[in-house]
Amino acid sequence: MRARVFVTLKPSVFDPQGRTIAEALHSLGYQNVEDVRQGKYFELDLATTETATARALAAEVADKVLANPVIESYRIEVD
Amino acid sequence: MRARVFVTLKPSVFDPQGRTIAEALHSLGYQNVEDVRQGKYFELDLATTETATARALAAEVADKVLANPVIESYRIEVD
Amino acid sequence: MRFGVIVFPGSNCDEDAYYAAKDVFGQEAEYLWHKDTDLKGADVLILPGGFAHGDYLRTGAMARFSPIMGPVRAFAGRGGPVLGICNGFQILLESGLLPGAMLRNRGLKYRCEHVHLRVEQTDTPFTRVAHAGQVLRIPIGHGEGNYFAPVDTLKTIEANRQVVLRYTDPNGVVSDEWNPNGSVNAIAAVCNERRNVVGMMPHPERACEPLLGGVDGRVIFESVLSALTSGGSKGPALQMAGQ
Amino acid sequence: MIDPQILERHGLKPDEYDRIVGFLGREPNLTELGIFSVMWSEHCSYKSSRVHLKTLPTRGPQVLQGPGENAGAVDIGEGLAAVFKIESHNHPSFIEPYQGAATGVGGIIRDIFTMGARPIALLNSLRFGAFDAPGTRRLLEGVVAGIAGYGNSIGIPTVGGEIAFEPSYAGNPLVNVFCLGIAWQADIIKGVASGVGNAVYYVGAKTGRDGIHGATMASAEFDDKSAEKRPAVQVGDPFMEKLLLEACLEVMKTDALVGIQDMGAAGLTCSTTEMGSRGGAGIEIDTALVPQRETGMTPYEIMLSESQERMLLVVKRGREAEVERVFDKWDLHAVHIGEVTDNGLLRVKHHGTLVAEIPNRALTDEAPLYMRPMTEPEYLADVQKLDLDNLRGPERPALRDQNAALLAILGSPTVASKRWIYRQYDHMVRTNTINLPGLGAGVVRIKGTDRALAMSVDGNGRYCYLDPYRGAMLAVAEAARNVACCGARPLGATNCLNFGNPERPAIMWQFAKAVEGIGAACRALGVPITGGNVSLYNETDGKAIYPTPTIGVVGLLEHADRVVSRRFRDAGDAILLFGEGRGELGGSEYLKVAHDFVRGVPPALDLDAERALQDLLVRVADERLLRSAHDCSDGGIAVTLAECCFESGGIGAEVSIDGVRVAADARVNVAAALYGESASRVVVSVVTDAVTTVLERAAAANVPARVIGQTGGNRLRIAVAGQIAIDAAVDEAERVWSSAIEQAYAKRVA
Ligand SMILES: Nc1ncnc2c1ncn2[C@@H]1O[C@H](COP(=O)(O)OP(=O)(O)O)[C@@H](O)[C@H]1O
Ligand SMILES: [Mg+2]
Repeated sequence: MRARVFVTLKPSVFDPQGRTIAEALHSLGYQNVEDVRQGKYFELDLATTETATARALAAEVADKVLANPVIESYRIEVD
Repeated sequence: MRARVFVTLKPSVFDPQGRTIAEALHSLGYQNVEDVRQGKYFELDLATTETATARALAAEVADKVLANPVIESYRIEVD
Repeated sequence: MRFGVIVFPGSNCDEDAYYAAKDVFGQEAEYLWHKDTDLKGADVLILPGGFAHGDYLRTGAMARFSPIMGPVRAFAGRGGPVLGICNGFQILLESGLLPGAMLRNRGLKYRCEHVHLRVEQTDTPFTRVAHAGQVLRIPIGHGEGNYFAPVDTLKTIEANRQVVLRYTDPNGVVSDEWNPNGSVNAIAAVCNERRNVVGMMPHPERACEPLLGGVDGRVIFESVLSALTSGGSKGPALQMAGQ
Repeated sequence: MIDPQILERHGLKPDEYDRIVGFLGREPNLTELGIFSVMWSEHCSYKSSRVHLKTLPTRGPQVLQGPGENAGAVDIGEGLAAVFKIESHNHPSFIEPYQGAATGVGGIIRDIFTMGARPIALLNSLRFGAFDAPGTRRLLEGVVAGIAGYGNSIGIPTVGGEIAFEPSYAGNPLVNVFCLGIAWQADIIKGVASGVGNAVYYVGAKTGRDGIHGATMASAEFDDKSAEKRPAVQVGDPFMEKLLLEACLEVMKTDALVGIQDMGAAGLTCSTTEMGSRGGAGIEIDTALVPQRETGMTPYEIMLSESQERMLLVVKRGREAEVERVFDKWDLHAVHIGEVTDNGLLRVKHHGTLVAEIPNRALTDEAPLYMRPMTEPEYLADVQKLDLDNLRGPERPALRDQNAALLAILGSPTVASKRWIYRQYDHMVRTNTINLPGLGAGVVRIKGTDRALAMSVDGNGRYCYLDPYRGAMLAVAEAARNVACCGARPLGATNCLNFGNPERPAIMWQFAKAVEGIGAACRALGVPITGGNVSLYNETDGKAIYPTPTIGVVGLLEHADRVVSRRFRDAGDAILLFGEGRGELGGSEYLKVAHDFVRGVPPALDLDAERALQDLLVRVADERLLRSAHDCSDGGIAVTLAECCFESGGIGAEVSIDGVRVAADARVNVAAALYGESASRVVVSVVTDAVTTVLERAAAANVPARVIGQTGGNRLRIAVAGQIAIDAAVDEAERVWSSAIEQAYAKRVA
């Protein structure tokens, strides 16, 4: 089973990468891209066929290793 | 309107970060996480209300800037 | 001879390349601001190391859009010698002036240290006074120097002899242990098909004076000086330079 | 409206509040209270430490700028100045190791280029809990990556540093970062605001709600509840800072600036009041004009935000366009947010409405000052007792043999090679580094001259725990000695004082003693203090760290090519010892490794002898008489000799040293001779032809010196009082030393 974990900076945390990318896009003429925030994306292959187990495992791993709870939050999708 | 762009390394490209995380998880006892691949995740705020326009714009930006076609592929979601 | 050193926002080895050209080798040198489009009569272009645009997004990803890159492309197209060092190499890859791409070092950490490099090709303007098989000791300093190319591309560049330097042990033998970043085929430097554009991860400008602990980087600069002087008129003559 | 709870949240005491009311002649509003709270926090006001700091020597013919500015400066000849300072980022690094350390580096770099200097070198001094304790690795990896991430990106080499591990730092790691820059003396620019009507400009990153109350946090102990109080972490943006650095240095060339200051702790508040106060002027700004990253920010938040990578400039009237043009070139936008006034007030408006009005001097010169009570800590008498005849067992049995003991010390994380760390730092960018990290003090040449600067940061928490006065003196001596070992004459010092809660008399005593010790050593060694930083409240759950003053010393080499490093150069050279060993084991690495305790008194220090030694080193290096020099510190002469052999291509040594008698047990005596940490000792190697001259120079300088052996072979053999005590293969010893840290971290973790 595959779980996808999206890790993003908490909204209150400044994202210099996103800002720099947005500015670069503006200077390339993409004024319509108003803002960019950058995060991390993980695909986990899990040895389980249960959605609930997969979700719980992904959450545990995200808590422990994938996300830094001080500045980041995460979201999980399982298919 | 918001578009989300997921950039991942192509399957043929070795992913040192994903591999390291997988190894770390194994050493922490998470044998059930068989494999990890790491990618990037972007949230774009777009000055448009049309899904199709948003998608096209995000695709253009991803093609041109957000992903390097030599090693990466991308996927777009618009809500 | 006039060196043009391109300065992107976030370049940080621009002064080092300029100093090597001007003070160590006594050549003329000019900084070329990334927003300009005038190469100020440069005979050779250096894209220096650093973190252009902070290396945010991907190394070199945004620098390739700088206005100066149009003239750089044209210069390269005329056969002018272009050297990308470290971040400059990454920019050349992102711009498509060189084949392949960079991944993070397989150890995931930035590494700054001296490495050993074997000269593979001496028919580029930046290696023409080196000997094939010569082992150079030059520092690296990068977090993303893990060179990658898709299988077909790799075949092509090997077949075309586009690999200019490889990481080796002190005796010039390739081995995984002496590959600092996991680069495929231990590739440390490549050139384009025409051989006038070279990208290298190691920093030759950091190894040009005995006081800095080594002078093996001089051969890179001496090569291009030799290429340009013996070639007489620039461009095409350069292609014939070397063996 | 201001109730006791609000006061407490602002870290203000009731009597301090009364003083505020006294200064204003009325109750403050919340914005004003916030401004007072950050300016009167320990971090900004130095209210507990200032009375002691005033006793430090700060003058000397070489001193161009002493404490009080953004950084100190010393004369290095040819019209040039070395501008340098050290700063702590302990608390932020504990909360978020990567960003905490990164923003620490960003902050100290701003302090340097603010003075008009081009930053050219970084150092760091780190302390963590026990190496193998849970949690140490995460902190260490994060901190090192953060320092690397910021320094590498901005392109300033990290040329050295130090790191130690002790359980006392487990809940409170120390991250002290040092930066040095070069400026033309004539171009040094200060953080002053003057000239009524001159424009006040804001430039750099936009202001967000980051680190609001960061300065007050840095002055409060951690406890269980502080997890909730933790403010939004500041994220460093080295790319923005690189642009700021280049743009500011370019603007400074125009002479359109009156003054400039970075926004560090207490952000806009601190920079406006300090600049106004130094210039004897006032500043008036409108917070609505400040570029903001978030919506709905109040003047309170804008004034207290600690968003990184921001600068405040005072621009000469009529020169505004010139300044704006330079910033535009770098894609930065300088924003005119206010004016200099002559009323000595900090006046803050928001959309034109006055929201705060405070006399500058109430926030700076007249901030509270405390002579806090001090008492000698109770633990001292006990821990200073060290009975070498009854060493508390069980001694680790493997160490009964001196070879094994040496290898164990070489593999201890405090002594082992730090390559795994400094390899992550770009230490060569700018092509000036002529003594790479790991070879002694960091040395960078100054292009365009023959000169070079050597710099070292040192501190020893164990020594200071056992005797803060002597421990602090030893730290100054070691830093200056490391610099002198490269052949550089020590010129000036900066200090970072990391201590626990000053409201506790025992901590305050440690603090005062350490400052006394620093003062005594700096005076005797001719290295005035030009600046520094105090970090108090380094405690977790009421347990303080070891008192840890960190000293950075900067020295000048007149001829860069005469630089000396620690490595032996050739077989057949004579090995000399300057100074004498007395078998002092108090607080030593040996006791820690072999017996796992920290006891006794630190080694004695004769400051005159130390000065003579350093003068001698500089002289003989300048005469090109030295092939290598390395001081004896952690692990004593045995470790020093081993380190001289390492990374030298495998050159060994055959050495004979005197015995000492400190205990009844002969084995303890041998250990004391080998691993005792007596101060003021340096091992040098010289070509045999030069031995007589070097001994003559030493005699003339009154420095005990003698030949103790010779380089050669591939083994390190040390005889003590005629008996072979150590006989180890250099390559094996080097493997232990060079791989100890690397191996522990070999298994990769995300
Ligand atoms: N945190 C660090 N960052 C960079 N270099 C370091 C660090 N820790 C130690 N080093 C380097 O390792 C070498 C040995 O450090 P140390 O044992 O403190 O030396 P010494 O005993 O001579 O003061 C020095 O050259 C120092 O610069
Ligand atoms: Mg030390």
